[in-house]
Amino acid sequence: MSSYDMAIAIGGEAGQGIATPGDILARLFVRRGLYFNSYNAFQSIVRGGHIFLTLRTTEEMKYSHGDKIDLLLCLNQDTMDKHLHFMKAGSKVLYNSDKITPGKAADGVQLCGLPIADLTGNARAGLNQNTVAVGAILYLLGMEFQVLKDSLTQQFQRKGEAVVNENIKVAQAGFEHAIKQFEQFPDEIPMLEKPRGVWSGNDALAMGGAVAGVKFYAAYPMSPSTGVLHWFANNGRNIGAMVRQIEDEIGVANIVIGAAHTGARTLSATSGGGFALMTEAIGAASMMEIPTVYIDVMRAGPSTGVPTKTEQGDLWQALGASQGDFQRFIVAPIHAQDAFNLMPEIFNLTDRFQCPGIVLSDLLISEGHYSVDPDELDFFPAIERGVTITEPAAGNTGYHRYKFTENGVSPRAVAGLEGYIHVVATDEHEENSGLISDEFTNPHKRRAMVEKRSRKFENIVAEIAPPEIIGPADADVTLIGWGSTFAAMHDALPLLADRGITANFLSVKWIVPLHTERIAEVFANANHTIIVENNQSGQFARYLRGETGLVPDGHIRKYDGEPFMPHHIADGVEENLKNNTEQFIPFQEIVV
Amino acid sequence: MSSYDMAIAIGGEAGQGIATPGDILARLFVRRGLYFNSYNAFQSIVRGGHIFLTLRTTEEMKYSHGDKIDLLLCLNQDTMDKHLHFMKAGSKVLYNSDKITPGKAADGVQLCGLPIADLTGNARAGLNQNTVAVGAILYLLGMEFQVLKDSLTQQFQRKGEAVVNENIKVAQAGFEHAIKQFEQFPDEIPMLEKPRGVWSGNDALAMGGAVAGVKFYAAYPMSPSTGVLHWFANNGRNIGAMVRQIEDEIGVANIVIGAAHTGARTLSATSGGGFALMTEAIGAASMMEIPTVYIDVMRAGPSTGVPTKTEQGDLWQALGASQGDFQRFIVAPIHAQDAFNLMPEIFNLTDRFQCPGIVLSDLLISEGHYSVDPDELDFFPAIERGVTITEPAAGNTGYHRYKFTENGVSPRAVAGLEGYIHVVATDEHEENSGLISDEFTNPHKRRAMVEKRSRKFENIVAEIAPPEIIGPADADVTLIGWGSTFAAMHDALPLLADRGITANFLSVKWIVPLHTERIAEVFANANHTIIVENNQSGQFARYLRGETGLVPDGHIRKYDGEPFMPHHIADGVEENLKNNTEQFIPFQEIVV
Amino acid sequence: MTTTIELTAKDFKGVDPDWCPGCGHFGVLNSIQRAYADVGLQPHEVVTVSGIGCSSNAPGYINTYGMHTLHGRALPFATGVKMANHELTVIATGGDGDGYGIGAGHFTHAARRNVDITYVVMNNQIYGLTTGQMSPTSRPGLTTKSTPFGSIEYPYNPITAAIMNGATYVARGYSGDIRGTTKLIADGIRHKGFSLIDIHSPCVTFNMENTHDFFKQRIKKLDEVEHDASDWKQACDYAMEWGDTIYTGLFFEVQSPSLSQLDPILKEGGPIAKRDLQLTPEQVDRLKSRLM
Amino acid sequence: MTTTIELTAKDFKGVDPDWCPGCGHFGVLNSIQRAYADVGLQPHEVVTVSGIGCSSNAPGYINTYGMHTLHGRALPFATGVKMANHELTVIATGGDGDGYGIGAGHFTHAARRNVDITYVVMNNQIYGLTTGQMSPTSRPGLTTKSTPFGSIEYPYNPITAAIMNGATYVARGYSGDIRGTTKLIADGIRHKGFSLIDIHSPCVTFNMENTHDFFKQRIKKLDEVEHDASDWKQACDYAMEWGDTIYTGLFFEVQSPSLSQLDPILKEGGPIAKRDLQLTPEQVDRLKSRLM
Ligand SMILES: Cc1ncc(C[n+]2csc(CCOP(=O)(O)OP(=O)(O)O)c2C)c(N)n1
Ligand SMILES: Cc1ncc(C[n+]2csc(CCOP(=O)(O)OP(=O)(O)O)c2C)c(N)n1
Ligand code: SF4
Ligand code: SF4
Ligand SMILES: [Mg+2]
Ligand SMILES: [Mg+2]
Repeated sequence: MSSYDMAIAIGGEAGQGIATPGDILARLFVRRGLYFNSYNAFQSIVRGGHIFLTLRTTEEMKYSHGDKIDLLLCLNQDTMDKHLHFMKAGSKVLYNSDKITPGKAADGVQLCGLPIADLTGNARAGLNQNTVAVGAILYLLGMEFQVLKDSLTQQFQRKGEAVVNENIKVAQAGFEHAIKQFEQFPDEIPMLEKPRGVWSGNDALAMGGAVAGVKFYAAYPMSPSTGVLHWFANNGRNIGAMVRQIEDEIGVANIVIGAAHTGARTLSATSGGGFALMTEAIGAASMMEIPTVYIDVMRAGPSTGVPTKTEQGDLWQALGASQGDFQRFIVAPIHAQDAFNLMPEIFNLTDRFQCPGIVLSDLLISEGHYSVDPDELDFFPAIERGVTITEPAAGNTGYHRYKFTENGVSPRAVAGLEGYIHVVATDEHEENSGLISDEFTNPHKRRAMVEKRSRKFENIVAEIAPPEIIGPADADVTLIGWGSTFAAMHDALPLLADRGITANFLSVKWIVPLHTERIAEVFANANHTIIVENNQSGQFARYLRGETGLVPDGHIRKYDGEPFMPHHIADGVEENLKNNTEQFIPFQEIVV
Repeated sequence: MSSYDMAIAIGGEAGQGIATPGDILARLFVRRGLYFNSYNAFQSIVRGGHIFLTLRTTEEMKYSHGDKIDLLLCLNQDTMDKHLHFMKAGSKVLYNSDKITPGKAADGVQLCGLPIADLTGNARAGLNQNTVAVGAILYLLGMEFQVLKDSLTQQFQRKGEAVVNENIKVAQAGFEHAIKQFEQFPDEIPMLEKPRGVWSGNDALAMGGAVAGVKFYAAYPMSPSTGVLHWFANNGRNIGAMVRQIEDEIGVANIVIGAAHTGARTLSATSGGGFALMTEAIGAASMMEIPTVYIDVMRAGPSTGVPTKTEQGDLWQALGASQGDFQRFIVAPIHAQDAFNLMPEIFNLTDRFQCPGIVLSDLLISEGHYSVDPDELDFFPAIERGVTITEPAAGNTGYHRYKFTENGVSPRAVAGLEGYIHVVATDEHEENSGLISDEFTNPHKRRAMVEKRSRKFENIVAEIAPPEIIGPADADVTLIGWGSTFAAMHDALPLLADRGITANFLSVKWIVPLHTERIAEVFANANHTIIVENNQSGQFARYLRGETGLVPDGHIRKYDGEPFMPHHIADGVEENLKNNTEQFIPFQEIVV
Repeated sequence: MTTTIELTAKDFKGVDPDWCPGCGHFGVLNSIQRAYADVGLQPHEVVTVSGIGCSSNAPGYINTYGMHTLHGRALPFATGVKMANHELTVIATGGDGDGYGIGAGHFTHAARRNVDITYVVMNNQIYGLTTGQMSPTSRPGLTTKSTPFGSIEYPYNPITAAIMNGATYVARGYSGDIRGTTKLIADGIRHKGFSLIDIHSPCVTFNMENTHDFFKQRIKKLDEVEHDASDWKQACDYAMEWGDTIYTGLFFEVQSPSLSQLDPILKEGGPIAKRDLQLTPEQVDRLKSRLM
Repeated sequence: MTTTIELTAKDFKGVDPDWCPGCGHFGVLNSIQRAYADVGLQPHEVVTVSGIGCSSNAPGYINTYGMHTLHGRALPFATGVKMANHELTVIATGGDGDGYGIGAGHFTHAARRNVDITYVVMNNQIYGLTTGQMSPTSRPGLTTKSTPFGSIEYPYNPITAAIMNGATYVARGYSGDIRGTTKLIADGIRHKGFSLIDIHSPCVTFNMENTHDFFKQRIKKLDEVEHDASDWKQACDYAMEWGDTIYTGLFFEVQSPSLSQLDPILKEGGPIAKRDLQLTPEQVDRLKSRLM
């Protein structure tokens, strides 16, 4: 039958320590070599509120947190009340039976009450309920207790033996209670050969930057991008990189250009509001022809919006960042590992074509956690710096920073080298950096310099790989998305197949340059096209039409702050094929 | 024959007092009731450099500075050397023959040397050469000396009788020298009944704001928008408006929202770089649903670019201003009087639909000077504030700021009223302003609030007049432009007619909302379509295609910092019709 | 129209805060509400303006007009409100990151212009809402998520900076001292001109150094020492002390005309916001004559 | 590789300035070039960074590496250069609008962090390049294009602000005094840490009050009075004086570690900018092990 696929949800409030059981379970899964991903639904509040963490572990690679919950752990009454209705036959619900009253469950749902006080001898019951529950879950999943014991030992060893023992004791109580009272899941949890690790999308972005050679990271904290700052703060010393928290995003956006001008590879990350403040600098980097990379981890907007919720709402902001026409790359990674891979690629491109790069991640990718096999990662990617000059020269080299060349790329000397003294300027300039805006504004020189810069991007699309269609050829439906919707589209294919609809999909990651020919080809070969995106106005659909004239047969959009679940897409496809609706907005069933 | 059309160019360097003869001539023309416009080509430097001021006066309304120069006044050798080649048969060139050596002129060009030292008795010859020249020009144009006498008296009366007399004396010397030595232009300069006034595009924007009720103007200086600040600084006291220069554009963009929240109509203006810094606030205004208007006077970019040169390069910046999907108007006035008219219109719209408005002017419109008939201006336009509440109410009104309504517009109470206490928030919120981002992030409430706001713009296109096509129906060619290209397109029609090509044109001013149906109709009825715009990447063409799928048969673009002259467009049309080129970039003949 | 009943702090309560239990900001909120009552304000006459941060959530928790705006921008928004309707009482609330980090430029210039705003900063020496990074007031060595090995930056002193920037009322409070803080805020509201009340308001979740205990052990009131609040040098001396003793109280006060008192446009005609939008025929005639 | 010949100011000349004849900035430019020579710098070892403004055009006029960046952002750019390659000498140049107006936040924080940059501000108390509007240092009453009836704002005092923000070398010059200004700049370059040299540099076109004559009549050197540059109070007293006497010279200097001295990442491995981009196998192993 189908391969192993288990989703566990943990609900409670901020401060109830949801992360710990989540982390323990994640580690247990990936050590078995299983795939893993998690999505955390939470609020912009430090304590209280409602948190709902979904952990999914699978035998085959899955990218989304899926459509079902097999096991729900309720850390408070609220979780029980809000989510019990979502549980289907064959699923199980764990809860502290001392404090939480179960509601009416659907047929076939096993309600697993844990008498925490009894099981723990009342010792700090509140804090320990999570550990008891993890013990019980372990049994339900069919794992041996030993692995949990090891894991708890590792987790708590810093706090001393007493704490370790205490935790093992209560976990064991949970495990044994489960043996006695609950039924295991029928599917055996696989044990694969090779263990995996865990990272978040922000870790992937940061580590991708690190292997690309980032030696200067600057940021101002902003959710959901702050994980990148934290990664660099923790790992900067290991990789020999400077990490600076700056007074605001304007400072950040400009300091990375200054640092890059000396030859360092530099990076920063922010979210939409901070990115808005950075735009002026992005235009400046392009005009001065200094490469650096800006990450915008999108969250639900507009304005402050919903800081802890996801959206793909900043595409047009990235396209419209700063005044005038200028060169910059824009890429939207489609999942965490893709984010890691794209970082060296965009750094090489920005170095070779001497302009800034923008990476559009989103909360879904960045704050999600995923299994990862380090052996699949290239930690020593090729470093291509194009015509960057980093060695001094003796005497007068007659160097002109903005020399006219056939492909528009002028050799770039970094600051501080003997023999290459020059000025970089945000005013329009001549080959020798003389200002065209001053004294004599020569329209012919101005035009020539605009054209020099624009030549850099004339054949730029050849520099990137075209997007690949995934799924069967000649499908009933072709889905087109960009960035993070990859996950839900990928996982929707089998659902659609179950419903008798063959589907394939295209996930576009490079926004600029856009592989218009490949996309047009895909449209031409498709029987029915639907654009899927996580925003209200169809930002990608409008951009794509502007660049290609292509209009899909339907749209599936979501803008309630939550990401797509695969069945949202399957439902939308069905509705659209039935011609019920040109634009489908799925209903979000899980409300936190 | 054709009606009166005279173009005078004055060239020299900054600090040589080019403005004064320009102003005197402008006043003389408009007092005769003639139409007038001027374009000043200059550099980002306070003294020195090269300035080239073109003044055009016509009997029929013309919008551009035209294609020819009838009279060239050279204030230095540089002007002579650079521009003599541009002069055609029948034209005249004036210069100080003591200092300037004329070059080789084309046949039929009259070289009119002024022996300034002789004529002025050497008295402060340098300073007076301009006045001598104006005297001579007066004769050449066929005007009586008396009008110049009056004008000089008015101009210099603050400086005392001696200065007045001195100026009159040297002007008269110039006039009389011309009588003796030079030939008058054959066309008689008309004298119409009703005198006109003069304003700049920035004056028009500012005055449009003033009649719309702007009582709070804030800005940070930035060329070419600073004229709006200067207008308000000079006129604020008259109209009872506060004017504040703020520490930066971020402060400006936010202070106007704060002031608007009390019920005032508020305005600010900047250029591209400053606008980049304002974008975060624009998203905030839309989220809080507070109306205010931001003017971006575009200049040649990217980045600092060419501060004294024109371009239509910020369209995508305006479209992409700030993160997320939100409501805002974007309008690009097509000429100065249009700018004046649009200000009350956009203020009414932003009040009625409770969101910010963006006005995209450019250096060409804003810094150009134009004749104006005050009687054609509506100084008492209708003020429509929609459901703005400005009167207090007793007791508990149960007021909710973001109440769900059918059209998405919720009654807006301004701050300080009894009975309507509420919070405005940039976080996503409920009807009662409670934060959806906090404590409970309810996706259904979030979605409902996004949809409430978006409903405001569902039928918004009905609120604006569709763009009108100008010129003969069923023309060979239909030009499509936006904003300031109106002038050159308008004035290119007769040139094209002379070349045997019938043309009409559509100038789009409303960018958001865009009148897609009308534009599609125009394309459908056109024999051949060409989009004309003053930027490199075809910002409007790309946007239009995205919104409508429409692709023109050709493009005419210019991005050398100088505006289109009508013949640039005529040439482009010809080339395009001959199928020589899909995209035509005119050569800029006048180089300053 | 305006009914003037004596109000109490309760009348200024908005929705319940969702701060962490024990957060210092509760005390500040309480003090603000009391100060409003003590000064005798009516809720609709007050606009409470904030940026973004835990501290900046305050406007929602207060029953006055509120603007919950952008991170770092409370002062420009507040200045706009005040200038357009100078009859309103305008309070800006925020955090140390909001006000002294990203907002440092606005803080400098609002103080310099002596805008009549009362600025209440809940200084917890950390970025709370973003879950604990270094702030401009973090002390050297503080370990935070962005400085896991300890901060290496010299901290910003808001008191001395405010004095030098031109603020005309400069005080420091401690959120645990509600009575003292209430008085400082109330006097700040009464003061004409820019007043800063910087309040040490511990973040119990992310700043493990500058805790309630830390301050309780160190706080000393300026009332208890001899201090002349018109003497900026003495004020700076006391403000710079950061060891066993940390002073709270009014450091500096001076009277000089505020921006709304200085701008001639406000001398007559009432608040900008209430003026007729349509120009008068006389105004239009003057505009027209300038064109000709 | 590096050839060390004694250079003179001439060796630091770039293209000719296009400032108005008589502009104060000529004197400052001259002083900067002399200071570079006096300190014994080689052109390629120096990066001169500016924002936008008449004053900010300086990098083009100087024969060193130059960055002519964005209005108000000279200090973030300069900080980036310095941090990424701390072997370079980094000078930021700019105007009063650039540095104290739009740039006030960066100025505050660069000073606080004691970044080893020499910041030369050509203070003409006006916005020159935009043809004459009020600046943060404009004195009350100054008529400008944006204040045709006279400014009503209190001016910013960069000297006292810099001292309070944490700058460790704070001086004022007058552009007419090239010898004095050269020394102040040269000493500022030699100083380790953030140094401000605020230089009164008259705009002869738009500021008709603060002219060369104005300063010539009033300038008095701190050398001529008894002043202890380690005494911030005295420094502030002298800096606040603005009447018949205006002081120039070194107001304040103190030694404390600069940001590049404090950041452990620079303790070994040389400048960030020169490090290998590719990680070492050991570094990668540590990263990998963190994943597992
Ligand atoms: C432009 C922008 N940058 C960053 C953020 C993220 N952000 C929200 S609150 C905050 C800091 C809050 O610190 P503080 O002002 O000290 O308030 P506290 O939470 O400590 O009370 C930051 C950086 C944002 N909302 N907007
Ligand atoms: C973001 C931005 N805002 C405004 C401007 C316009 N601008 C250019 S220079 C300048 C002021 C220059 O004044 P200052 O820094 O004092 O230098 P000065 O010209 O007086 O030497 C301004 C406002 C700009 N270039 N960028
Ligand atoms: S995180 Fe800190 S500042 Fe924020 S509410 Fe909790 S204790 Fe208060
Ligand atoms: S405008 Fe003023 S600051 Fe600018 S160059 Fe001229 S004199 Fe100097
Ligand atoms: Mg804080
Ligand atoms: Mg200046």
